[in-house]
Amino acid sequence: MINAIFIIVFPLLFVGLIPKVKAIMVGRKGKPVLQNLRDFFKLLRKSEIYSDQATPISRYAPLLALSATFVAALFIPFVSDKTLFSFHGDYILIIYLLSLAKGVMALAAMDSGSSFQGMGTSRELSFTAFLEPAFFLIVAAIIFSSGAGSCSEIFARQCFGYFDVWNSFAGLALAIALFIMLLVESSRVPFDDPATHLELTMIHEVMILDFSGFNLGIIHYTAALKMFIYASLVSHLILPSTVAFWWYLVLMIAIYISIAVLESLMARFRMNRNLELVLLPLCIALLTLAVLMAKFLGAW
Amino acid sequence: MSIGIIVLFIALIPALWKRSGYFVILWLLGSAFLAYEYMEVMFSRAIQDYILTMPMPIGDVSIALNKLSAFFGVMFSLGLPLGMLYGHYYLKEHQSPALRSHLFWLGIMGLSMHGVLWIRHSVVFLMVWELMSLSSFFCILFSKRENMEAGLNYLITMQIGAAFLLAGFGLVYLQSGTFDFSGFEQMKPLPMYLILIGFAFKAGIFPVASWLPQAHPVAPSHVSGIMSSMLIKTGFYGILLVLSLNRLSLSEIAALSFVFTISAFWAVSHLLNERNLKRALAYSSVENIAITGMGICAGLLGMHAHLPAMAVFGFTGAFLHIFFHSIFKAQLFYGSGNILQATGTLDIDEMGALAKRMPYTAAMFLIGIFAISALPFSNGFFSEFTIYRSAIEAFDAASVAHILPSLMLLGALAFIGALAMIAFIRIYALVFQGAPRSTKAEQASELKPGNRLSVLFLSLAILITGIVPGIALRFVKPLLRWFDLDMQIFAGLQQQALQISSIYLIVIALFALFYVIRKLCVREKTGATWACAYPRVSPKMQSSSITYIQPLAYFLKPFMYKKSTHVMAEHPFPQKVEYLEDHPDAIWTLVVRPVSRIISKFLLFFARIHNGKTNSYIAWALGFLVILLVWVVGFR
Amino acid sequence: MMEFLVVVFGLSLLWASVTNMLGTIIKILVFQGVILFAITLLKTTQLNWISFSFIALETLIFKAILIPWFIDDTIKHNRIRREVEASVSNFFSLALMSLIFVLSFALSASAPVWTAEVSPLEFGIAFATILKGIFIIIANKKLITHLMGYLIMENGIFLLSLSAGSHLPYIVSLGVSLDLMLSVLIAVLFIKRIRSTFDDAESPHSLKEE
Amino acid sequence: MSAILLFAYPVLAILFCLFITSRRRMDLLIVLHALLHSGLGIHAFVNRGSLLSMDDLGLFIYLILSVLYSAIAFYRLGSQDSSAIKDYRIHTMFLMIFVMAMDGATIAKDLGLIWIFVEATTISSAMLISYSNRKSSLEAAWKYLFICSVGIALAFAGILLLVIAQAGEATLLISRIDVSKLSPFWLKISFVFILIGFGTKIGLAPLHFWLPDAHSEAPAPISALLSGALLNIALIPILRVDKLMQQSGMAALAKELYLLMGFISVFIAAVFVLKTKDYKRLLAYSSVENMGLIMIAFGAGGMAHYAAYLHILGHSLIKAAFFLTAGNALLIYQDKNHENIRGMLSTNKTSAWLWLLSSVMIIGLPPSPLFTSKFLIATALLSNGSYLLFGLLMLLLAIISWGIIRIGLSMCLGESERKKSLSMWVYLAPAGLLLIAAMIGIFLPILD
Repeated sequence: MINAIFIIVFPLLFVGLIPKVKAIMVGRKGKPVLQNLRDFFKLLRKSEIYSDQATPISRYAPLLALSATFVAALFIPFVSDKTLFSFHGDYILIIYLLSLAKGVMALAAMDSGSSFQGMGTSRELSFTAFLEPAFFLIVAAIIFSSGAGSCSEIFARQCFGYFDVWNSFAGLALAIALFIMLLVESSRVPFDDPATHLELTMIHEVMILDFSGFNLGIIHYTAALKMFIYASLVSHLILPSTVAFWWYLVLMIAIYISIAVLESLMARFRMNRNLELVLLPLCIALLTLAVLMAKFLGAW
Repeated sequence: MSIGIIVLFIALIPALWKRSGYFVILWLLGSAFLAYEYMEVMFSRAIQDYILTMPMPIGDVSIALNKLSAFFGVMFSLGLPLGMLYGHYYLKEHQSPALRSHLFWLGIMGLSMHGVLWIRHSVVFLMVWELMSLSSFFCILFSKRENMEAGLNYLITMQIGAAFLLAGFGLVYLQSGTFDFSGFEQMKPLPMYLILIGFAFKAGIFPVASWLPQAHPVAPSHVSGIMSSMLIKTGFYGILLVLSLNRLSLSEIAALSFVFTISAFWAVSHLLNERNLKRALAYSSVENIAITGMGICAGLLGMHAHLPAMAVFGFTGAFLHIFFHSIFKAQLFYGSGNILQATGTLDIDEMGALAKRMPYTAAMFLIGIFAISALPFSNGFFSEFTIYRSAIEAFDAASVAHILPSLMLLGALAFIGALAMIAFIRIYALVFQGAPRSTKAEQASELKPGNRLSVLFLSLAILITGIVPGIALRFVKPLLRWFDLDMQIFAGLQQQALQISSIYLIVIALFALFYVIRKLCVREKTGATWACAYPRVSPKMQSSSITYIQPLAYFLKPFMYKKSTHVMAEHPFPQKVEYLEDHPDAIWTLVVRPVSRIISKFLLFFARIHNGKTNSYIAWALGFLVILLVWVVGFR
Repeated sequence: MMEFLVVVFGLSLLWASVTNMLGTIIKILVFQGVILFAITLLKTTQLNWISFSFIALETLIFKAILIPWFIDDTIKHNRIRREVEASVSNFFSLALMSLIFVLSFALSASAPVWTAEVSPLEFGIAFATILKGIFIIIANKKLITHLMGYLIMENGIFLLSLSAGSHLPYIVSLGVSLDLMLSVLIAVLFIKRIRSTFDDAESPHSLKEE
Repeated sequence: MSAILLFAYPVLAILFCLFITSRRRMDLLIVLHALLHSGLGIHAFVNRGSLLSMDDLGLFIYLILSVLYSAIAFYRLGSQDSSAIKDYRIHTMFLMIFVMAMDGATIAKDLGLIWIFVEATTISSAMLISYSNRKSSLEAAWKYLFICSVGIALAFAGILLLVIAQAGEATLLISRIDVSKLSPFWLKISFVFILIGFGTKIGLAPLHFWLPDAHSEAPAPISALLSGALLNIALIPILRVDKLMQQSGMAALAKELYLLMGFISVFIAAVFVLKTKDYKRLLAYSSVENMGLIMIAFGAGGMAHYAAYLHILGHSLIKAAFFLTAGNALLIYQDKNHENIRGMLSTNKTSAWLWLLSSVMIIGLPPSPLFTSKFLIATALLSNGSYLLFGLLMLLLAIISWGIIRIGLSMCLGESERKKSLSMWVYLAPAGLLLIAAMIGIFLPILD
């Protein structure tokens, strides 16, 4: 139950950290951490405006996306390992719930019929084409090495003991892969710059260009929640299983800070370079699987 | 059995008097009887057997039902009447002189599809099999000249497929001594491969599936709906029949899964680039058959590696996917039939904003899209969920030889699932959303309720079996017992189905909650689409079918056979600058057509011998006489 | 005496392959008819002479007199040019004739057993005549020469039937000769109708796969 | 007694024909002859062997002939004919002579007699072919007569060689030839000559050149009779001599020759099905192909023996129906080139559907018996272990079916505003034949 409360409050809070750290890196004061929360509640009260070509999809898609992501989040271990639901093979449901959210958002974006949304959606979807299999293979690699069943067992800390060198190697590699997926999914710098205002270069932002008011707030919260999910998966992979829960909080903050540092140091890549890089998590997962397979055969 | 079949035969009479209404009613009645019969065989009593004696070389023909054919039988007896119902309304729009013959052949096609399931004797089976191809050929034709080319290709491909089957059955007869299907037990590899290839022709698997994307777009919608949801399954029924009676070695299973993977990739890459709505759906049929095949391979791997869990999940996933695919594919085809009637075109680039003009069809098409891209809430999701589970179960297998193919299956399935989702989101977005791209799309209007009836039934079926997959599982249960698989694991799966349904309920509850909140505290305004610094968004500015897929195509290009013609601007005032890109079916343009051209050129080389001069004819006779004499006297 | 007649019959074949005038071929046909009449007479001494005498008489009338006269009349009537435009030179047809002789005698020599009736010489010559008849048809384009080649083949077959079927059932031999004559009559009848529709003497070759 | 009746009626009818002037009455004569013919056939079938002293093979071919002849007779009632009464009279007389000759060939036991009757059929059918005395039909008739006479002469040489082969008391009555004394060498040569001779009459490959011209120039009912019945008649002597070859232990050689000629004719048919523009020639080439298939069936032996007889039955019925429908098409369009015929479905729906159905049944799709025979031939080929031949056969059959269906479809589909209806008989005859063929295809009869 603690997880449920945890995911309602903290995502927007943690997202607020990034602009703050970027500003400090540059020597500016930056907007307050709680600003995102305030914007969220302000947006909920505002009225909405829709294009005359829009169909009901664009009105209800963000709601469905949020509920799907929220239910997916309930499966994932955040602070405590005991998740609200968990059954054998629930990671498939999680992945598909996330892709349902993304799919519905893509449809909603195409509703207004402006060319920006079309461009943004096609780029976003071409990313998912490589991320979904990557997620599956990452989960497969973990199962192959530790043999756990449901999602909470997989990502729960006790899977990776540091004393076994192979498990730790696999854990680290997959953590990096998941981190890259985090950057892509939440459209952070190397792949997409959230702060840009030139529609031609946006990917995720342009999809939500046409939303306003209540729906815009919902979308912001969903994006933050998704980022929060990936971050917690990464942290669970890195942390050894016997550590107390506050280490988990420290690591989460460290991840968000590292994203901010990364953003301020690197510029974004060219559009088709992005596509090549999106293959990275897929390759890492395959590499780890190959290594584990070789170990299984007793090569080392 | 007899009542159902007799009623269906009687249904042919109104067909000959152009009474399509009575035709549909009789078909409903007949199918109900047959469904009862199939259900009975599925759930309770043993196989019920008739013997039909035929003259000497053919011997006695046994007509019987086993659990597998009963499963397909139930599917046909549910799907066919719906198809006929849709056809009835569809044909009311298309007043064509060939109505009487079309209904007649439609009836024959349905009957032969049921017949294929009953007969257990290879000669008579092949006879009904070819009758099915013949009747579907005439249905596709629908006495229209433009369908001639596709229809002809379809018939000849089926003829070649039947030749493979012929060879396979002949060899089995020689090996086992009887034409009966009981001879299928331990087939030698060669006949088994031939029979599998023969069935692959009809099932639409990669190297031999190029007839499918040609035949479906031209066929009338109800025929293409029936064909791609049920006729293809007869091919798969044959494959399953052979696989269930024989033990495959590991390398054979690996090869089979490789073929299915290639078939899926080929289909998806074409699906992404397709502009014709029905051809896209045809490619997606090939892809879904490939996914079912992957499920079967996973099941077989499980059996081979003695992993009961993997086997149970694999086969359940495959059977579920067959059943669900026939539901949502038929729904999508009838939906596209409605679109064709409303707009008069199937080209995606000429459509747009149909959701505003055809709200019902748009909603139902959305449900179909959910199902085919296996998103939650749809039945497609649960079958792929089970197949994923079986692929991952392989990890605690003993030897790597089992893990590698299942890994390949897992990766391929994930990749294809993602691409399929993208393709169908693209199709939905281009067809239903944005601004109308052509006058046809502009004047489109919703059809009479009759046309939407069967689409509505199928959409409800998708949602029900999607949200509560337990129903379908109970339906598949006897089939698994027939494959003698472990039932506790199956019970575990049923348990998980309940859990998934409960999670769906939670998501729906949340959605309802947010919906209510939004209803209360949000005021809505509508205005023009936001255009960044230009006056008005014109339909031309929307992303077309090619630009939508351009970033992804960057990766698929090397695998795709592209034929592009472009006219460059030579001098400063160019008249015409044009770039046309087309992705024709690689197998058809690079393999089948050149080979047939070479064969006909070789044959026509001999056409000169008929030169009209009598003495050259006599010269041939004399030459042949001398050759034979020398051969007979000299060498014998 | 029989062997002498058969050898002369063979010679007439050689003569046929040398000439390139229609008239001489008709003379050869008459000559062969007379020889066949003589051979049949010789054969009748062994068996009941009524049946064979009837056949001898019929050969004389048809083969020696009626048919050659008929062909001669057609040639004169239709003003066909006299030469035989063979598509192969005389030398080549002579060489081929000798090859045919070699082939037929090789065939008759390789036969393991010989019944009393058939002598290798008769069989060889008869077989050579058949092949020569067919070869004449092949070599020439004109309609009339086709017919003559056919007649020479008929003579060869008749010679074979004489040597082989000396005790052939009576009806069959009668039927055979009747049939041959009937077919030749119909053929000549046809030529008259064809002559009226086609102007040239060429055998028609319009029916071909263009 | 009934043999005399069988021959007496036509002779009387011919004499009577000389005095009739109306076309209708001549047709009635033909119909009567056909009814008598089939009546005797059924009578002979009922009490086997007592009447007409025919053995099973002869009776089988006789029954096919009677079915076809009655169909032709009814068909002629419907077809309007514009030629002079004198030509029509000759045509009817020769038709009766033609059928009489064919009956003789089925009844005769003596090889010599069979040879005479086959020769008579050639002569009478030559006159029938040149009935419409256009330039091309005259030429076709001449070629037919000439090539077949050469063939028949060779066949007679074969018969003579058969006599030479029997050392002692030589007889041509098949049943009484004692096989022990036959010298193998002469038997082989005589078999080659007989195969070549009667092969020309059947239209097997290297000797088939007369068949397309003759069958496409002859009027529809005649070409139906030629294709349906005459080709089987020419098959009888070969089958009788084949029995001899089997008894004298040279069955393997005979089978090889059948396979050779069968495959060449299927190959040639495949070549010209792609090439020809005229749809009647297309049907003639499909006859060459089916005769080739029958020879392959005899060559494959074993189970294919039953398939061969089934194929003969199926092919004659369907091919006759096909030619009659081609006649209908010719009546409607007066044009033989299939490229400028379109939209027969809208012009004359019944004959279009007859055309499509017969083209589908001739390539051996289920309702037709040819499907089962194709299956059994394939299994027999496989049992002989000749996989390559099987593959080649399937490829050629696919090409031929592609050619036939392509032309069949291109004639029927498309729209054309002309509407033309023909008399009822013209549909009844082919429809009846197709119905019988479909019945046979479904309830496969017991053939010996």
